[in-house]
Amino acid sequence: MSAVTSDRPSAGARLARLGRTLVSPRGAVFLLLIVLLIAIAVLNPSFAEPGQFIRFIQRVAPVAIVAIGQYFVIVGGEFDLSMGSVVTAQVVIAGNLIGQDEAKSLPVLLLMLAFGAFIGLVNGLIVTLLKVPSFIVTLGMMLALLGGTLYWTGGAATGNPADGFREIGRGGIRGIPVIDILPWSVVVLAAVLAAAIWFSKRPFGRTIIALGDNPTTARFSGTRNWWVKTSTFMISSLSATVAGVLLVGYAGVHPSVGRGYEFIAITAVVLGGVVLGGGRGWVVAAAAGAFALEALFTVLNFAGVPSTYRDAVQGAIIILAVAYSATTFRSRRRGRGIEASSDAPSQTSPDAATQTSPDAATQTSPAPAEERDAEASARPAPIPSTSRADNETKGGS
Amino acid sequence: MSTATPTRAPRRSGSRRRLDSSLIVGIALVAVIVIGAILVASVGRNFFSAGNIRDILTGMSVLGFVAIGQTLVILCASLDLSVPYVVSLSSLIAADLMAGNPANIPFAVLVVLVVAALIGLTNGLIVTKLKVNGFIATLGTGLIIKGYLDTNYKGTSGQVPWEFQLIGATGVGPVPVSTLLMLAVALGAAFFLARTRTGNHMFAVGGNEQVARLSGIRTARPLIVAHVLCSVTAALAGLLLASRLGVGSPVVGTQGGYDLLSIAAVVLGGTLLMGGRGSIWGTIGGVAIFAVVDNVMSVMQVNPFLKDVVRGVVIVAAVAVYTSRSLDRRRPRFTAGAEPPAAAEPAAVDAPKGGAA
Amino acid sequence: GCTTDPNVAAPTEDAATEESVEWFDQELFDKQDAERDVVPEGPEGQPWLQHINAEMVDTSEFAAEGAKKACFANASISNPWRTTGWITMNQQLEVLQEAGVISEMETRDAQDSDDTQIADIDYFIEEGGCDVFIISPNSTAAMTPAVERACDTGKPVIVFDRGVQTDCPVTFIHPIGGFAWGIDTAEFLIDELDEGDKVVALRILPGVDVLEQRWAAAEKLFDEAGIEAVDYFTGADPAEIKKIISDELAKGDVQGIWMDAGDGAVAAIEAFEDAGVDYPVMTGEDEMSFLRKWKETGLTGLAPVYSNFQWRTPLLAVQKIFAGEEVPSEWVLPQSPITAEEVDEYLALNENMPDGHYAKFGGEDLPGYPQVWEDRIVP
Amino acid sequence: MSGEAVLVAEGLEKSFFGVTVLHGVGLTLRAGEVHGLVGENGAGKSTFMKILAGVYERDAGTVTLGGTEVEFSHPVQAARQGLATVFQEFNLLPERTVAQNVFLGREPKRRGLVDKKAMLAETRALLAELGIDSIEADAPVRTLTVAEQQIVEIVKALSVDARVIQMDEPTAALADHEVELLYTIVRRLQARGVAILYVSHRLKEIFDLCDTITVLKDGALVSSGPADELDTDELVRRMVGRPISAYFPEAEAGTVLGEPRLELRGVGNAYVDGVDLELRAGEIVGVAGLQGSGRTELVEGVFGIAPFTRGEMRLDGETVRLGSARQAVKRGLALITEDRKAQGLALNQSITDNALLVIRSVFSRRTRDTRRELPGVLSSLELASRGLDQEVQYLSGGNQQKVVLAKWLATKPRVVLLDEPTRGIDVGAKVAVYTLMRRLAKEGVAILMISSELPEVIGMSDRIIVMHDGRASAELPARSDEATILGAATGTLRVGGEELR
Ligand SMILES: Nc1ncnc2c1ncn2[C@@H]1O[C@H](COP(=O)(O)OP(=O)(O)OP(=O)(O)O)[C@@H](O)[C@H]1O
Ligand SMILES: Nc1ncnc2c1ncn2[C@@H]1O[C@H](COP(=O)(O)OP(=O)(O)OP(=O)(O)O)[C@@H](O)[C@H]1O
Ligand SMILES: [Mg+2]
Ligand SMILES: [Mg+2]
Repeated sequence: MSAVTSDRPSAGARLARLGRTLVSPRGAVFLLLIVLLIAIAVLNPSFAEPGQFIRFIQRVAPVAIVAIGQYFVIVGGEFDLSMGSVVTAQVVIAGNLIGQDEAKSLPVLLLMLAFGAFIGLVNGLIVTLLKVPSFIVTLGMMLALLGGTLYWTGGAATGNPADGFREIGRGGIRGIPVIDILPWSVVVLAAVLAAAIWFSKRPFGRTIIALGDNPTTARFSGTRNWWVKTSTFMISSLSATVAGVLLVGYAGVHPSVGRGYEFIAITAVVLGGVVLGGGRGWVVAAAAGAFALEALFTVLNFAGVPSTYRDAVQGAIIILAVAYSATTFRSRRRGRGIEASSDAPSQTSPDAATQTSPDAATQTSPAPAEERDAEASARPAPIPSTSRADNETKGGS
Repeated sequence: MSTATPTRAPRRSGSRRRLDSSLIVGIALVAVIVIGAILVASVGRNFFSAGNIRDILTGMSVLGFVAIGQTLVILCASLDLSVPYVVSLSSLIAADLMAGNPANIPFAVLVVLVVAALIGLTNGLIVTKLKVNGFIATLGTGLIIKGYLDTNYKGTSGQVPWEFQLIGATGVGPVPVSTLLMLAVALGAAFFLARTRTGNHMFAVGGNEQVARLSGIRTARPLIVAHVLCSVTAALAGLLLASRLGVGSPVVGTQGGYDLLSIAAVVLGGTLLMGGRGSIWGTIGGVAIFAVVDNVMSVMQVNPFLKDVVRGVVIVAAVAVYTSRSLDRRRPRFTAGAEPPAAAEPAAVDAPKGGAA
Repeated sequence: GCTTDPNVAAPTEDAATEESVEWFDQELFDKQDAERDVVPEGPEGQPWLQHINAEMVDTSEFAAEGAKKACFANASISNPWRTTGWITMNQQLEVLQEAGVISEMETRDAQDSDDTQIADIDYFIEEGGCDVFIISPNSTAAMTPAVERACDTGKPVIVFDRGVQTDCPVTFIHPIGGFAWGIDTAEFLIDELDEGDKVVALRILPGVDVLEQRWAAAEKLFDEAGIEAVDYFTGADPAEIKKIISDELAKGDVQGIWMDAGDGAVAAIEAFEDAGVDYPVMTGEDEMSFLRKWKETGLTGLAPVYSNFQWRTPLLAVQKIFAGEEVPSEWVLPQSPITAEEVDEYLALNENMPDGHYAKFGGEDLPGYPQVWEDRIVP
Repeated sequence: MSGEAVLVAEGLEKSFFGVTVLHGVGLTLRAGEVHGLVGENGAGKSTFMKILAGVYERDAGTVTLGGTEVEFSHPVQAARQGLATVFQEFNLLPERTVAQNVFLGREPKRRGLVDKKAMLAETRALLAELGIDSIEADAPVRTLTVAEQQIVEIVKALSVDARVIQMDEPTAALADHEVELLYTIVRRLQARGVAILYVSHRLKEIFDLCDTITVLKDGALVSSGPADELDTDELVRRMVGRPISAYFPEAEAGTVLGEPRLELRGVGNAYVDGVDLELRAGEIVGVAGLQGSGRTELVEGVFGIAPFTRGEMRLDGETVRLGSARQAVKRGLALITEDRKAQGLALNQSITDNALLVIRSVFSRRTRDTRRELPGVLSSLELASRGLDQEVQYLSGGNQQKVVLAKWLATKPRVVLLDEPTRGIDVGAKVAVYTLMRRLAKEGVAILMISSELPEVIGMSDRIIVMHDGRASAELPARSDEATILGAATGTLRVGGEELR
């Protein structure tokens, strides 16, 4: 933590605060995004032109929307690995059912939304009622849905849907001054993001985070955990559906559209500082994570990095970014813990591996050592819904 | 009164234990085999013929290796998504170094294992020291290896000498040597878990890190060792594949989908995805279930697209069976309508005044 | 006791060590270059029975009466080209079953996995009761030992599409090949473009020989002609393709598009539309989506063909083999691109076919035409 | 009667975050002695033990063990030198066997391998030595009862062959006959010359077992001397040291008993059975009982978390069946759970988010209004925080409890179930909670309060229900004395009180 003191002039202090936010785990993704965007603009100045930039946003829109959906699942403490398959299925449904008949656009769109919601419902109910880990449920769904889609279509696209339908992902409002065209995708993304921000501030949205943080507390507080959690899966499947609508316009129908989106989305969400295991995260940062990831691909492209190297660079950056926020989180929390007391007790030796931290002794009971636990829970949650599952079932309902 | 200590306790705990994971997996496996055998018979084939058994066992070997390592990592409440790339890389290093010359076999195997161990060490250090969630850490290292493979290899490469190919092609009766090797490694891993301290501590670290730490365990170590061993077993899978293919292949790991399938097999084998409970033999059972299901579907000539649907359903359904029966940890005191426990003997209430014995 | 599989033979020569590092192979390049201009032998109008520069082998040793059981080890049906072929193959099978040539065909699908396919072949050898093996290898080198084991059973073995590094199969059926594709497409683009123009090559994935050879040939020719070519792997994902092209267009002009398979060609074209720039000169494939878009946009294009009708040939070869007729030991099928003049014809012929259908699928005379292909009924 | 001094602690000091919880406490432990350490909740007993065991670092003072001065940095280190501790909380891995837990972290090795046989044999020997035949050494701990788990904790401590064993409320979770078993264990250890430091809130145990008694109060040493110099009254006087009435506020003027709000008629589920209860508006009913007696389960049953399967439950005279907490909340019930961190709070969320949790998930339409009222409610509870967006994990225990209370007050409940509402919070906060309870009662809220602290039950309740082994064993009037309550709680007193004394 750098030596920013509070007795600076106010402008400096404000700048410092912005700087601190950017280097904090919560803001790190924005810093990363800014750096990457600058890098792109340096490598290819035309990118900075509004017209080009809006195209970039258009392209990121589906990924960002998927990441927004995944955000709700992850912040609620679960995983959704089936999103990619949902995208594929929706793309194929659009192609097959709409065909060249524009009049079918609306009914099929409604059908797609219903189908998306249904998949989410199935995922959610199996996770909540049968208590199967979401990793497994959605992995099974991923296999089954993709297989089913391919079976249905005989392994190939029947054809692209009518142009009117594809306009959503492909077209835009033309003749806008500076940017020339405002793609519908960008509008949809803005709407989805706005809705997501609004929703996550709503009581229901806040409940999702609380549930992800501690499902037992949520249940004891009268939350319908099964429904809240299920709804996160429905949100993610619906967002995959929206992404599918955009992609079928942007790219057209193909069984490989959407493949791998689940991992991209999870990566984006984690880059956005959202903690796997739930309870912590900001939806805007998750969307920013998607932008950062796409910007990263673009940088690698403009920098002429051979396409085969890109995965490697991507892997390294993901690890570093997450390690950065994981370690700053720790040091920040440590700082706070000491801050909290005017007269900090001399800590036991910092070698945590051999030493017991005081909280270790009190963790199973509500003994008085509350403050110390801050550090204990700063350990990254192992994997989704670990320790929590126990709490969840303890009540024995 | 000490005589009042319930004698029913041991019986109860005994019967509870008997229902536990490995056994359930075993029952599921037997059920799958029975159903499979009937289905296979319905198309006029013999499920238990030597060729079919060999097919199933061969199908188990490679995934088995990977899943053994994955079990260790999951026991520690981490994950390894980099295994497919380690598998591919190992097959390539092996085939390239052997270059068709049997004299190179020991050296090649050694290099493969060392490289894999280093990858595992990296994974383990990233997870424990950089505090990156295992999911992301291994996704990242997997991508890095993938980048290396795509850049440096164009298609299959190297040549595995005939002597080494024998490992993949020899059998004892219907049992392929590769399966025996896999089972030997499973035995080794089970032994490791049961009989070494690090193995024992894996359960502790995955089960409750705080308790582990309070008991004086260096919690990073078991986790790192698990990652190393996981990469090493993935490398063994790569060696086996090199032996079967006769060449190294940069895509053989991804072709097998070993990352997600191994995780699914581990969970199918009754190991908790959140760590702390599980067994190698359960995992082998999970792998066997997959192999049998795949075999039956192949014999039945199920449409390949539908195969994935069946796999997906089997994974979820099987895990649902396990989880639904291990939820309530709290023991009921009263069963509906049962006799209430007799109130304790009204012992003489002496005035709260007494001395030491 | 120990049962070393007698079929695993020590390799006679271990030359193949460094073979895969570079895909370009001058000899093969020259051979395929020449084959492009050869007029194929065989029945007129039935390209799936035609062959180029064939060296016929005697199969009288296999001549036998009665319906035979065929065992088919398929690599996968995981892309539209393979599914189309698989549908055609099954319709061909129906014909031969009716004719009493084949009793049944047992199929195992390896789902793109070498390891699975090896196990599939071994299963057939031991349990299949097969009279003939048909193998569409998932990869060349890795499948060689397994194919050799199949040969060692003494039953006829037919390999198609991708080859293996052994000549033990009775016949190896394939269209001319990747280098021919590369030459056809590159020559077309070089003709249409000027020196210094830029071609973006959209490739599906690395490491598949059929695809790698296409690019190896094209890259060499572009190089010689002074055409600037950059290549990308797209995973056949149209969204990826669109991103790549938009980035390329953001960097500068692109005059040509080269594809190693037709999947996603439409997305590539649309990227130009979206950017509001002129259509490129373009090579795709005979996939209907590309032909339709080509026609619709009127761009300058060529649809190279990796003859899908080759999926019929193995079954017809079975018929010939059991009849004791000669077959080519290497059965090179014709492979000629669809040119601008022919587009309309193929569009008309395949009018109701889905986008993922291949124009030169060659199943017009089979039962079920056109319904089965239109509905894509995958067995 | 006692041997040489094995452990001498002198002048131990400890403060947490500026609050001194131990002021120069010392005591001497002799071989073969059972040394009772008593004091009120929060007096510093556990802290004292943890310092000896090396869990906490001391601020000042010295400890000599067997003549040499020691300062441990880890309980394992202490154990190796012969000082073992049975902590107040379980430190067991439920999925592992008894033997594996007993030897966790120091598994016996033979030729580099864990010697399973030796581990099992030694565990069995330890169990046999203690005369325990109900626990199998190779049974997973998960399958054991709480009492058996407690025994495993003790065995774990014994397995190091300690000269000194500290036990922090080892009987807290034990039923009567199991306590008897513990007595046997303690006496055997004593006979072997082991020195035992024994903490318990059950004074009978202290007098039954201990040779010496040390009393702590507010972190300071009150007295330390032979047990036979004390009797119960004197001990309690030393522990409490002040009149209890000053501690518990009187009912507010104008509090009236209203109609029955909550009535239970022979309700039961898997954990409790045949409980009858009537709770009126404006009334505070205390629920006493030993740990594991089913008090928590009773309120969880009322609250729909572990729904009753038998009997009848009425709210405001209307028969209801509550199948989830949500239904309970909608009916005007509130449950302040005993385990704040696991069940009451979302630790990573802000004070506001926690306080609004119930409103948001059940009465979402009232969110806006509630949010406006929130600062007022929190300040009336005297919440000390650095702002309402502070994450609750950084709050002190008492303040966390206030957030939990605020969360439930926001729902304007009609029946409030309080499960150990003052557990682990300091005196000031306790009084705030008591005052709040009185205020609620005056407003006509019906209150059911579970507490393990008898003074609290006695000081606050209008009526006292005592639970024993899943049943309500007695209903006692206000101001019943501790002995009566304990008698009912330990099952030595039947309903009606006929067997008392
Ligand atoms: N880790 C800690 N951080 C801050 N305060 C603490 C910590 N541990 C204990 N305290 C405080 O120290 C005081 C003594 O606590 P301690 O646990 O020793 O009490 P106790 O006598 O064991 O009580 P009980 O009978 O409830 O177990 C309490 O006021 C408690 O709030
Ligand atoms: N029959 C039983 N067998 C084993 N464990 C039980 C049984 N009944 C309850 N328990 C366990 O005992 C512990 C305390 O039980 P419960 O919550 O019912 O008691 P309580 O009276 O509320 O005590 P406290 O709140 O003081 O712990 C819990 O961990 C519970 O799971
Ligand atoms: Mg205590
Ligand atoms: Mg309780």
